[in-house]
Amino acid sequence: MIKPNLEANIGGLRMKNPVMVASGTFGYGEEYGDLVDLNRLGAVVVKGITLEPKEGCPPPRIVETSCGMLNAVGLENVGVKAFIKERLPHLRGFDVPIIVNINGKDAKEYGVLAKILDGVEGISGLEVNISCPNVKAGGIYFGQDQAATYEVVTRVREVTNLPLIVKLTPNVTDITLIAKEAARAGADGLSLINTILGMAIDIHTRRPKLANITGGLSGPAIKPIALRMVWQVAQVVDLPIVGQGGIMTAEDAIEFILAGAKAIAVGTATFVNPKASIEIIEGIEEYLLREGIEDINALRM
Amino acid sequence: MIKPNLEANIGGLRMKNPVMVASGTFGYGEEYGDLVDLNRLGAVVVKGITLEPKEGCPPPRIVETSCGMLNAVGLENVGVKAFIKERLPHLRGFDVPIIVNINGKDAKEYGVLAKILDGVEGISGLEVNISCPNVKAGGIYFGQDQAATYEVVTRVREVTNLPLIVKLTPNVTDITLIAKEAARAGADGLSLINTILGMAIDIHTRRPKLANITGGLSGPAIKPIALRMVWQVAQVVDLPIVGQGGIMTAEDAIEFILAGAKAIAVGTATFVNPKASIEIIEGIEEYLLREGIEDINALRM
Amino acid sequence: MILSQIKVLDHQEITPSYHRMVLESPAIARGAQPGQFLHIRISDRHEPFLRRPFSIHRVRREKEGQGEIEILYEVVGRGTEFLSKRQQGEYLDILGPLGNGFRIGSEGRRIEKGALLIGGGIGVAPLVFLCEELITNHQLPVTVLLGAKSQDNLLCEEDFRKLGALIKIATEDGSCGHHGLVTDLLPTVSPPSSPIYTCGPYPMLKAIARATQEYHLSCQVSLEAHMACGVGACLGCGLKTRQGYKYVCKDGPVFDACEVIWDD
Amino acid sequence: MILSQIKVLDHQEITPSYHRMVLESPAIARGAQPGQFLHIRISDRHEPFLRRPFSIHRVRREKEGQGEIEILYEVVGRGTEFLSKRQQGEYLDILGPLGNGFRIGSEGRRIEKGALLIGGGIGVAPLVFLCEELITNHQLPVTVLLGAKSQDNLLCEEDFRKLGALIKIATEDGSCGHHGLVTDLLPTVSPPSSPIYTCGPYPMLKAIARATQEYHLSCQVSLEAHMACGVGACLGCGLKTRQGYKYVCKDGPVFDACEVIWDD
Ligand SMILES: Cc1cc2nc3c(=O)[nH]c(=O)nc-3n(C[C@H](O)[C@H](O)[C@H](O)COP(=O)(O)OP(=O)(O)OC[C@H]3O[C@@H](n4cnc5c(N)ncnc54)[C@H](O)[C@@H]3O)c2cc1C
Ligand SMILES: Cc1cc2nc3c(=O)[nH]c(=O)nc-3n(C[C@H](O)[C@H](O)[C@H](O)COP(=O)(O)OP(=O)(O)OC[C@H]3O[C@@H](n4cnc5c(N)ncnc54)[C@H](O)[C@@H]3O)c2cc1C
Ligand SMILES: Cc1cc2nc3c(=O)[nH]c(=O)nc-3n(C[C@H](O)[C@H](O)[C@H](O)COP(=O)(O)O)c2cc1C
Ligand SMILES: Cc1cc2nc3c(=O)[nH]c(=O)nc-3n(C[C@H](O)[C@H](O)[C@H](O)COP(=O)(O)O)c2cc1C
Ligand code: FES
Ligand code: FES
Repeated sequence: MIKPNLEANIGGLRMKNPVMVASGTFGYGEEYGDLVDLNRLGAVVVKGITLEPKEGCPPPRIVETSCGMLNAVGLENVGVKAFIKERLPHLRGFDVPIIVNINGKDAKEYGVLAKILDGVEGISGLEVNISCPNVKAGGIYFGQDQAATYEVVTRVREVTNLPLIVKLTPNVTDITLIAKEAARAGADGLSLINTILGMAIDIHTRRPKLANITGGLSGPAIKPIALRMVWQVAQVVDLPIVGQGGIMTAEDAIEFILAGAKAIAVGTATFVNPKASIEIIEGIEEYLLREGIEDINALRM
Repeated sequence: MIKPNLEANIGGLRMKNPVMVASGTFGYGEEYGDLVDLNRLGAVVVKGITLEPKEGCPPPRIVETSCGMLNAVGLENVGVKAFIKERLPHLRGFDVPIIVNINGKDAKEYGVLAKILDGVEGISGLEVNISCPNVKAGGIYFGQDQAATYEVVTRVREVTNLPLIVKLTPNVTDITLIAKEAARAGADGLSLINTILGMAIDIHTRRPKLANITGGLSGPAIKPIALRMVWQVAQVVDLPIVGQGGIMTAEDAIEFILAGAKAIAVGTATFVNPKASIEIIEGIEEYLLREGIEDINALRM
Repeated sequence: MILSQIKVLDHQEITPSYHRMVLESPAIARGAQPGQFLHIRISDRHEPFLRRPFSIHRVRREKEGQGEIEILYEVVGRGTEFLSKRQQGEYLDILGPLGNGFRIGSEGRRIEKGALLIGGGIGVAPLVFLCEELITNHQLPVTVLLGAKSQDNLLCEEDFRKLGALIKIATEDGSCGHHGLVTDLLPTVSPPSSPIYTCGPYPMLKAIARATQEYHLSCQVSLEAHMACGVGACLGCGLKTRQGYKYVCKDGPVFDACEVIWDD
Repeated sequence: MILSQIKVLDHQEITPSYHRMVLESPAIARGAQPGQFLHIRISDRHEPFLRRPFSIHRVRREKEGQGEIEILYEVVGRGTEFLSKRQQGEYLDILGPLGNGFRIGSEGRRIEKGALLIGGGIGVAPLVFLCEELITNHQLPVTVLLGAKSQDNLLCEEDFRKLGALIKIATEDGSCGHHGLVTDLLPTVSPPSSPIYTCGPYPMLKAIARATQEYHLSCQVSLEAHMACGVGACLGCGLKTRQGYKYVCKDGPVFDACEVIWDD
């Protein structure tokens, strides 16, 4: 049988396969350089970027939990200027779409960031993160409120023609309402889910295990929740979805695609198995071959 | 050293220790009869009861997930009359408070149920479940809406002086807002969290693994989320909290107490280890002894 | 119903997918009935999370105070894979015996003519215990129809033979016995009116249920369902029956074929 | 940085809490520097979930194409407990060598007078590899201060002795050597100006850092932090330094004591 077609298209962003690496779990694409051939990936989403460099949360920043982990990194990053100057050149050396995850303090700042990045060589798309649980100003607030979501996405949409993926938070009563606002404001795609707010306490010191008290839960523990939200959104919004949350294996990835995702992102799995993303690409291909499906876009529940 | 005091008081409901068994995970107290001495428990919360007998969801009703499980039992139960006639007599034989978990189709029905149960011998308290994710009418809707929460709790409060524990759903943007409404309407305590809505898909049949499509996620996977919510609510509402969600061991239970819970409920853990609740009581006592804490109510973060 | 740490006395790989495990438990051996099952905790950590149900395959209770039980299982997923790595001398956390087993001479009627056992694939597991009970304790002639994909997947032929049962075999690829489904053998059995006891894949059970209903034969099926508690507390293993939902773990796993509402 | 399935050649329990594991990896043995670490996947299932970091304790690279590495670890929780059950002949999924190790003769300056190694508890693990490097490859005299709770927790004394180091011991309960903390021994060392290399519990490292800062001594500390990726991708192991956050996994685990901003 012929090789199945794995190509995916997220609002104009074309990928050789539907497997991205998720923001914040793959650094700026250099860290796993020896182990993961970037050219094989569908896309690389870089660590969240802000306008100014950001220090992030004090340590401890991570805690292991049952089938998952909490992180409170707090969007530590070098800032957009240093990113373009120091990190992007390395990424330009690869034949893989680079998606920049942007984070603003307010809607205006999202717009400023998008404008700075628009037209910069080597950037294929923007992921508008309205869902980081570890920053106080901005961050989670936007993605929990329909109007704020609409405003942020509108601001970004006004200044760029880059494919725009809006990253939603699961910490909401009804994610479809937020998804609809993002769509109405001109998003080209949706990314879900970001981490779920969680906490852990050390019973010996009787203090929270994270300096930030709470952090974002990721990993296989959250997969059933992520899958449900992708399915819910896919029922009502007609935008391509990048499914994520606890994907460890090709089977997990296929569940998300069956739930309605057009692409998926591998996050925490990479920490446990640096080659997870590559193995997932291979596993999806094998599955399609085995099931006799010629095009991944035909895979439906 | 003297034995530490484990007694807990949830809005007038006095327990010899803070460890309950959670609704829906301990049947009507008979199923684990041979293995768990009910007299040792802090309280027994029975399976959710409705006014009329309820058939529940078609099978498959449960799926294992990473460090957890999904269930879509759909509140199957014998109805309040059969409960009082057929199930309660057995429970009266024990020296343990019995808490009845009630579920209505609308606010009025919650009131009717509470009235039927008020004054029935052998019932020590009511847990008002406004959070079941597996029933369409009623169920989750109430606990996701502030006004509906207020209305349901008010109706129940009007007709009974039994200690009233309101069980909240985690499937909300801000659980403290719902908690505050429950408090305002006269709740004596809060129970959190119920299960988180999730989903699983069989990649071979390409169908959801649950007949109901979605189900409630429970078990250690959700513990960090539950703990965070208990902590959030404890910061702003002055009602005793029954913490639950993924408690498997005494350490987990102590985390919830440190986060601000006055009591805890053991749910899914019982399926994995029928003696979990008893071992947790013993483990809490050992911890207090080791740490030199004489009264569990003095245990604070 | 006993919950205890039970020692693995022996663990044999029959083929890479089929394993036989011998467990030391006088208490369970004493009380166990054919058709009942054990609920086994696979890991002391949180993954695989839930217990796994396995039929009691055989019981040895020779001397007072001694007793062994056996399970026969197929590696089909993560839990059984993990189980297959447990070694002789290790301990397993086991809850059992659980459920209601096969009723011999149901409704007070004695079986006179003998019994017909039909096992498909790994479904033979509980039938060996049942066969022993029927032949050794009830002195009944037993006919066993064994079905499998191929000769390699044919289980327990020797065990049934040693017990003195009459055996007929069907394989889907024809590598042994009749070329076809085990249900094809039904009309070849005499007397055709023996009560039937069966366990195997759902479609097989359904086909047998349909056939026996037509001929008004007594038929007991051992069913499977995903389980959490195993004792009737979670209501997770609901089964549609003519009397409403019943629970595979508590009311079953053995049901009268005619009370089950079979899925399409 | 290599990711591979590595064979356990030997696994010894030194005491019930301390274990030594020998791993076969010519590639890692070839490239490893003292102070670097391995990031070990504990389970192929999802629990324990994250990898666990362990210092390279010793390296053997006798013949071309051969090579062994050792770790020395203490069982402190679920991950190390699970690791302690792995048996000779099994394979472990290992990422390494990771991080920046100890700098010998830092900033181009040669060490002339020798080196002072200070290990507390399990913190001796990386110091054995370092000691061997200093003595065998750099022909430097090495003094080792070893601290432990009690004689039972005293590790690697023999190893250091065989390498030819001068050893001084302190135990908190006085069961061996000086009765007190290992830091009490600092003033007894001569020459007092040797560069210091240390690993052990945080309070010990902090006390040493403070002491050496006062006397302007060169001091390198090997630090710990909870890690997810181990390669600088997650930013989870952030450490406050005078140059802003650095990462224990990528910039460390060895840092100059004077650049670290020590917690209270
Ligand atoms: C009463 C009863 C008796 C059984 N007796 C035997 C026996 O003697 N020998 C044998 O090999 N198998 C038997 N089974 C089936 C056995 O329980 C499953 O094969 C096993 O649980 C699969 O676990 P896994 O982790 O390997 O598979 P996975 O598919 O990874 O399991 C995932 C989840 O699905 C459940 N599950 C998967 N398949 C089944 C199934 N067929 N029935 C129930 N739950 C399932 C598991 O328990 C687990 O919760 C019996 C099942 C029941 C209900
Ligand atoms: C660079 C480095 C080198 C190390 N070298 C050694 C060594 O050679 N020998 C040795 O015995 N130990 C060493 N440790 C500590 C070792 O990593 C921990 O003891 C181990 O991770 C504990 O795992 P656990 O599951 O048993 O404990 P748990 O407390 O159950 O672990 C829970 C989580 O906390 C993390 N954690 C717990 N303690 C530590 C710790 N001290 N440092 C970092 N993370 C921790 C675990 O990695 C895990 O993610 C080193 C740590 C680091 C960072
Ligand atoms: C350590 C860490 C850092 C993260 N940083 C970001 C970030 O900067 N921006 C963002 O949008 N998401 C961030 N995420 C969220 C992930 O991109 C992903 O959406 C989430 O972890 C769920 O997927 P997973 O369970 O596969 O990890 C981060 C996650 C982790 C674990
Ligand atoms: C099978 C099952 C049935 C449940 N039924 C009910 C119910 O009837 N009423 C209710 O309020 N909660 C019900 N719950 C929720 C539990 O009481 C508990 O709040 C939840 O499972 C979280 O705790 P856990 O992770 O310890 O199980 C049920 C949970 C499970 C797993
Ligand atoms: S498995 Fe819980 S009721 Fe049957
Ligand atoms: S552990 Fe990920 S950056 Fe250090």
